[in-house]
Amino acid sequence: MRDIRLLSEPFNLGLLIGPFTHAHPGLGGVCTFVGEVRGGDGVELLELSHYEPLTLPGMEDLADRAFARFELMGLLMVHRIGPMQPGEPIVCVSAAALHRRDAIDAVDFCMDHLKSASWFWKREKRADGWHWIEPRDSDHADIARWG
Amino acid sequence: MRDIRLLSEPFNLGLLIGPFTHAHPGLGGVCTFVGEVRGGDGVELLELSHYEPLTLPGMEDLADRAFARFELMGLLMVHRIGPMQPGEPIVCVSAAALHRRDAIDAVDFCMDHLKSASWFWKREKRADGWHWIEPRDSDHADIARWG
Amino acid sequence: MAVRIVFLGSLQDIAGREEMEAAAPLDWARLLEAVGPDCAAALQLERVHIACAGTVLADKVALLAQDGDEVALLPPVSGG
Amino acid sequence: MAVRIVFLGSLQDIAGREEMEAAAPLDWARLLEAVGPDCAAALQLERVHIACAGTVLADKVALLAQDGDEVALLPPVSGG
Repeated sequence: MRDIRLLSEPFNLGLLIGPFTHAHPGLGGVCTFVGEVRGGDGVELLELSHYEPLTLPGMEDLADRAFARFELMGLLMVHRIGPMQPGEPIVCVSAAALHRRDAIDAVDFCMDHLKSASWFWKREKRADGWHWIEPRDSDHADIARWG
Repeated sequence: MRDIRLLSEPFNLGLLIGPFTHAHPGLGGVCTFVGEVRGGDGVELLELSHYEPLTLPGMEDLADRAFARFELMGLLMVHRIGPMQPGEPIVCVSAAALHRRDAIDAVDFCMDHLKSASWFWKREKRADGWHWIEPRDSDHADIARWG
Repeated sequence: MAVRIVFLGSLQDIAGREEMEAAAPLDWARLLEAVGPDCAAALQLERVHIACAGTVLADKVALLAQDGDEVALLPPVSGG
Repeated sequence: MAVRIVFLGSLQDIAGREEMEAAAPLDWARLLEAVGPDCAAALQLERVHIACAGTVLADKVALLAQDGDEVALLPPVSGG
């Protein structure tokens, strides 16, 4: 199963991951990462913008590379766009495989590329207004691991 | 939240992971790995035995090491014991953290240690009877990554 | 017809708008002129990319947009 | 009282039982004698460990189990 989506509304994780897991009888393991909008440091709202002609095609290309690089039975990659409240899920990547190493590494690979090499732009609203967010140095170091 | 358990009955993943995720407001991400009993290669039944005085204390010690090594907000580690059918979950590790790298690496670390350095013994029943399973070479290579 | 220029992310703030039109054909020099000095300075940065007609250019200086093309100005990304 | 010896995993098949009792004190030589030749051979393998009274021994040859202790014979593990 391959399920790559951009969503402009909050999503129910159980409704995504339950059917995804059940779609792969005989699997050895499923690894899932869910990223949420962090609160607590003054963020009132987060907004993710994208560029329609590039963003979803870029995610499909990332999925192609994950399937080529790891032995996967399935891959789910869902990313929110638009305005989001702290605590809302912003991204979910789930990989099903016969062996755990492939499932975990595929999630790690996709998350690193969604974070700093996909066509999203993130800004946070704080008391003093909107601030554009750029990847941290550690994000660049993370993606460099994949060569 | 720290939730380390041995379970002798099948578990409902949503009932484990939902409350775990909600227990950490302000988190950045949650990584979850679920391992299932593989079917398809003639396995009729799988049985996991443990040694009471060592197994759960060993998992608690593993959790201590994960908390010491990674910046975690919470860790869930649930392992089945007893007889299991193909398709049933056998293990679930979930880690909540401010940053995805910690969450993903903690799950990876715990899974490697549960697989080949915790006090479980696994045997599979096939048409010709029971067979004890030992870790694969790749499992030893996986755990060696953590030094 | 013309070329549509789309500003993404922080370039919207720098340019003070989300999009504009420019006469075709549009090359790199004319783009820099069209978007104004602040945005032109940002476009010179290595980590700012340009897409033309849905394709990210390997060499943005080689831009040559035709009538009806959309040119997207892409600052450093941040997802997940 | 005595020492209880518990066989885990594949050692149950080799020993043909899940547990047995032996006289205390029980040291390494007496353990090898008590469990029979097949199991004794398996215990010599480096990846087979021994726990005494709930603690895994760093050096299994130094085993010295007292009255009431439980000695567990631990073959290579496999979880998850």
